[in-house]
Amino acid sequence: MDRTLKRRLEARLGAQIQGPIRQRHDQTEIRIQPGDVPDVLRTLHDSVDLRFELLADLAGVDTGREMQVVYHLWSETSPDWLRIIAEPLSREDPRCPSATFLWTGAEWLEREAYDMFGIVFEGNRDLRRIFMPPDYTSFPLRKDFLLPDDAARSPGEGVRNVERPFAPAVVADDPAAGIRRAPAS
Amino acid sequence: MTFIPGLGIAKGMALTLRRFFAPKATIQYPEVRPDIAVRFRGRLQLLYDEFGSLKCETCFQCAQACPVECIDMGGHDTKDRFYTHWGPAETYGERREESALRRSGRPVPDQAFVHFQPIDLVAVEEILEARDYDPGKMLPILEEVQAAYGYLPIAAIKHISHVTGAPYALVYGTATYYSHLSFERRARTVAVCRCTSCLLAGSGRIANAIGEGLDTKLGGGPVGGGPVGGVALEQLPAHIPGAASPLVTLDGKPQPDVTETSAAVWSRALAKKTVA
Amino acid sequence: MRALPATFREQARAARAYAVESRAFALESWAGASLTDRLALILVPLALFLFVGAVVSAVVMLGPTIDFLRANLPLVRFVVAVVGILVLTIPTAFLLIYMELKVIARMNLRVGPNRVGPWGAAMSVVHGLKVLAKEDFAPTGVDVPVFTLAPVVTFLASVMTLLVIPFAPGIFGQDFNIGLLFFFAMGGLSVLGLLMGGWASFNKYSLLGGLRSAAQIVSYEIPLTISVVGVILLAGTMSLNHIALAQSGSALDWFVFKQPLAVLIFFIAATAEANRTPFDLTEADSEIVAGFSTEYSGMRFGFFYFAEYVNVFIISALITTLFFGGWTAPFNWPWPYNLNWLDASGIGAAWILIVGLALLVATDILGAAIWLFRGRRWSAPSAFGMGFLIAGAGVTVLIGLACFIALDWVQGIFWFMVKTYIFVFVFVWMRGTLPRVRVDQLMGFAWKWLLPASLLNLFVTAAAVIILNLPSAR
Amino acid sequence: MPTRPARTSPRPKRQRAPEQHRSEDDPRIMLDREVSSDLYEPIPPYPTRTEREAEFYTIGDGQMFLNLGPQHPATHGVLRLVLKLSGEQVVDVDPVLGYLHRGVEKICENSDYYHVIDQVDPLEYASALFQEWAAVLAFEKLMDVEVPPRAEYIRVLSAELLRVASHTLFMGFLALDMGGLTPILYSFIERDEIVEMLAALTGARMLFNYFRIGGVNGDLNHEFMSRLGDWMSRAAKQTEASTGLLNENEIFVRRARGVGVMDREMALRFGVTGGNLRASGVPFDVRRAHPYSVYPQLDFNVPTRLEGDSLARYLIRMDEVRESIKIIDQCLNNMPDGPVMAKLPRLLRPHPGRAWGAVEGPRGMLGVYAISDGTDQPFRFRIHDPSFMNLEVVPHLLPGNLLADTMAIVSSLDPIMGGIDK
Repeated sequence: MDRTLKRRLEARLGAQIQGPIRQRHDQTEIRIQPGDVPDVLRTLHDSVDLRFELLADLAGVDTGREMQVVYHLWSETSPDWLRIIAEPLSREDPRCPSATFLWTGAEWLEREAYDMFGIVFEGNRDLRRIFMPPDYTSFPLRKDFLLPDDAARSPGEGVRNVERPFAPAVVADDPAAGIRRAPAS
Repeated sequence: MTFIPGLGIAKGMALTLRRFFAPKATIQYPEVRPDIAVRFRGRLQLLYDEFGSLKCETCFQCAQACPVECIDMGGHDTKDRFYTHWGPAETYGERREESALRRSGRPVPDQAFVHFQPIDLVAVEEILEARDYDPGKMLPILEEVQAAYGYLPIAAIKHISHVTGAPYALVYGTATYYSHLSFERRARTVAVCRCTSCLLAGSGRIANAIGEGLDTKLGGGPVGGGPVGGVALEQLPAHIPGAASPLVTLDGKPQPDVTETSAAVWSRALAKKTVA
Repeated sequence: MRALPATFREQARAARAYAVESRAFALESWAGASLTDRLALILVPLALFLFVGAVVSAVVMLGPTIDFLRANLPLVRFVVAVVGILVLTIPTAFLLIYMELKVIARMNLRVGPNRVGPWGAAMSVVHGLKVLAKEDFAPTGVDVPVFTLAPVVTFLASVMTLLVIPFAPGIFGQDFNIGLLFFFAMGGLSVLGLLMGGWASFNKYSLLGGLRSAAQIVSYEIPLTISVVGVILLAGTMSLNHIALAQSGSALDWFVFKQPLAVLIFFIAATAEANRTPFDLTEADSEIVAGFSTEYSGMRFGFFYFAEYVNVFIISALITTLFFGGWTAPFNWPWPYNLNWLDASGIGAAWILIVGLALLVATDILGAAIWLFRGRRWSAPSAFGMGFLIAGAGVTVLIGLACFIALDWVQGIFWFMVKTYIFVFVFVWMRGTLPRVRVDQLMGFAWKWLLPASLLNLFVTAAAVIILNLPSAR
Repeated sequence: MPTRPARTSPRPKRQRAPEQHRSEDDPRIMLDREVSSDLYEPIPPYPTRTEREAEFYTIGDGQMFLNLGPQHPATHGVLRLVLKLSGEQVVDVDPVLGYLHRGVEKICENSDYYHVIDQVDPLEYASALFQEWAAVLAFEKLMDVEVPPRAEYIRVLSAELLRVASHTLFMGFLALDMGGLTPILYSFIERDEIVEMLAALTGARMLFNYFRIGGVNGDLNHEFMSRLGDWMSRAAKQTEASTGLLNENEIFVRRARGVGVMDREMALRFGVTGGNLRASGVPFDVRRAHPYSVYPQLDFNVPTRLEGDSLARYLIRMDEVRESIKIIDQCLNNMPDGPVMAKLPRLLRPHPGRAWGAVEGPRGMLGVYAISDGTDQPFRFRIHDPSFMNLEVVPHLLPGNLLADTMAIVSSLDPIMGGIDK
């Protein structure tokens, strides 16, 4: 846990940070509005006392309520990984500014996030599916995407928890009822 | 990178020429077996105990734990009672063509229970309906099924696991864990009371007659056996209060007016019915 | 459920019935015949026909035929040479393929083919049979006539170059006085085949491969040719046979010592000419899948394959002939001298009797010895069989040795093959060791280094010839 | 009872299969006249989706498309590179991924924490332990597990062994893509020793499933230690001998030097990690930047180079092999005693939270971002694979180079398709 990093972050972008700065193990976590992504990333990358030069990872997350885009950054100025969670993105039409203006490498990461979650990154000039075939329609890593049971009608059915058929725990008429949700935190 | 052109190449050539005469790394497989590490998990093998019988009890624990479903077992269980099977459809032969059909999108004949004595599953369905297919209530479900059929048909267990989504291993384990659940029909017991009043009423002769009929004797084990079960002739520990003498019970139910002759006929009929 | 006969006995009876039935079948219908029956039905009449025909023609045509052949010997010689060379290529290719498999395997610390035949020696033969058995297939969209002709052109180009190579004194296809020129002309022809194959295959990889080979071979022709001119100056002739003769004597008379630079240039350029590693850009499998032969399969591919290995042999043979004395022995050899007592004309047919008797006697002695001393474990027939084998081998070796001493062409072939296969081994060795160069590096090397070096070599040689006033200058 | 039915009817006449190709009615077959006419399938066969794609697939004159892969002798795994060539020169590249996509992340989100470990194994199939390590590390952060030191040392030991194996394999494949037949065999021989050794330790040759949350699956055993000692006695010498084929070979050096140059800024901009980043002069090594195991207690240095070309990437990995051998030696010297597994409940239900665990794999930083929702299955399991980023640079490195250099560059970046396609 790097206290100085926390202080520096508060000093630099206190305005954009939503909620408290969480620190655990060797990770520092801030939450920002999707709209602020370009400014925040630019600040983190350019300002001399932060210099987060390496985009370690860019991940989409579907919490069941809304979408998130999670950035992990590395800087030689701090022993911590910096995690930036851009939320909330609506599950109907998730849109987020692209990070390619800073890290060209984010292009494929954003393509993957788009392929898996349908998150549209504005400013990414090559935002197409990367793993799934071009005529594929749905977004596999969303929480309302349920795995088909390949071994249907066999005694093995339902044995592999991967293939456990989806049974709505609550009333069936609410389509979103069965979606696994992350606890709000 | 050296300054003399071609020196590096020459060195490389020298190396290959040296290796040309070096001992070879190839293992001539069928003749020479590579020494495989003791811990190597690569081969699945069934262990035998010192009496040369399989240690595997078909408990399915390994198959259930295997993440990639590579373990599959079929055949008869350790007591050679019935055909058991577990694993994804693709992994065992008699389902392969079915799964191929399924992949090709054609209608698939449901042969799920072809290996077991087919039973009428209506009762099971009703029981499960009542318990709304809840794998949590497995024990009561099994008990009711046993009550309905008199024993637990393996097909019923398959069906339960199939529709509740509970692992077959779990259902099977539950069924084998509790002693009052059994996979065979219980042997029927004929009990003869030997209390004084009954002996006076001639239960001794009746017992002998029944013994002849079932060709066993008092306290002898069940006759016949096998899946159909047999008949055991026992001595009733105590006279059931209020029952008429001589008292003869079949599975605990007192039989009305038994005489020596009728007992002989009745027992012969009973033996024929159960054993055959 | 299949309806199975109930008992084994029934099955056996049914099987026997079926066997009898099918045997009866073979005699009346072709479909029911077993393979052996069919072979017999085909071969026996054929053999009969051929035999009768041969006897009749021998009786009738023998005299005129001999007269005719005697009348025009050069023609006969040419035909024999062509046939011989065409027949020679196949085992040569097989041998080289097996050699490559085995040598590279050993350099990779592998064992290589060792299942088919002794030490896997039949491997390449099996390969050849497999290739023969494959479907003769032309993919959709290819230019079929060109596609079909390309392998033939390549193969023939490389085979025809064999015509001028002197294997031994008197053992060569034709002794042109422009032999070397003919060689380069024919060698240059092979690129045409590669180009045709690459272009006709309707495949971009093939196209790239074909064009690469064209560029490469065309640009390596030049240093290759120029580097040889020095040898021509020294030998004063372009007939390979005479070039070999010019180097007769001891190993010090070989041109390798008079033309060291030329040897180097020629070797490199020849490697590129034969598309061998490190210049095998035309079938660079990690870049363009198999180059010009990507779309080829079956015997068409086989022809390309054969041509490649025959090329290796030819290049090695040429290096041997030009720079390493060809079929001449590496040191002053007292032989051949005429062994009168071996001369067949001297003792006539007795000679054959002697050999046969020697064989018999040796067999008996050896067989008896084996049977006695190896104990009862060997039955008499097997012991004597073994004895026959050993004796036969011994006699063969003796005859071979006698021939080697007595006949100069046997010597010649021996030395020629030894030298040639040393170079073949070097080629294989390089393939086992070196990575592949890039296209631009290849071209740059050819034009920037090899060409000036070969020109330099030419000028120096010419100057030396003039100044030292060597015989070939007059 | 295996009984063959005796044939009672005469043998049926052999039916000749109907002629398949060149048939008018078979829709699968393209006839010659169709080929010669303008019936070519458009490239790509679907409307272009982005401006970049449209720009790539509009072809200038003198240019042609070339499909390198998915089945090609030199593509590692099933990678498909659509090359736009003019002559032999590469104008533009469009990598097409997804032939190996298995949805491992989804599978992991649907399987419990124990099973995740063996689901992630086949991602980095050339060095599976590192992927396991990343997952295990994230989970341990998630549920605050204290790993016993002996387990940590065993992890480092086995992982560094595997790093050596992976780098040796890399060397062989680089040489193979440049046309050398022999080094790949030497690499495989050496790798096989290591892998057999690890089989003695972990029980598997490739997909180990050895690391556990809170430790490792089994303690060191005698067979492993004897094999390891046998190998260590000649490891360095053997490596030198094998690299002797390439390091000084003019042809190899000339082909690798100055090819696919990636400078510091470019490398950082593309998020390239591992040896490729260090070859461009950035000393980023997770083992030093974010010490995650007993690495702080080990003495090794992070080799860096400034050229950033294929040769530098190759030499960096050869240096790393030496460093790894040093690390293995230290691990053997100060291997502590004690248990190899922490005490853990049979059913893992970590508290809701998020954790990011990253390890330094042979190809760079392997990261795992795990979210727990309090159940026995990770709510979100994000796998960050270095090969993915390494491959992303390829379209920017290739243009201007020759077709022959394509494979040299790609394999010098050392991508593993199993990790890329997840």
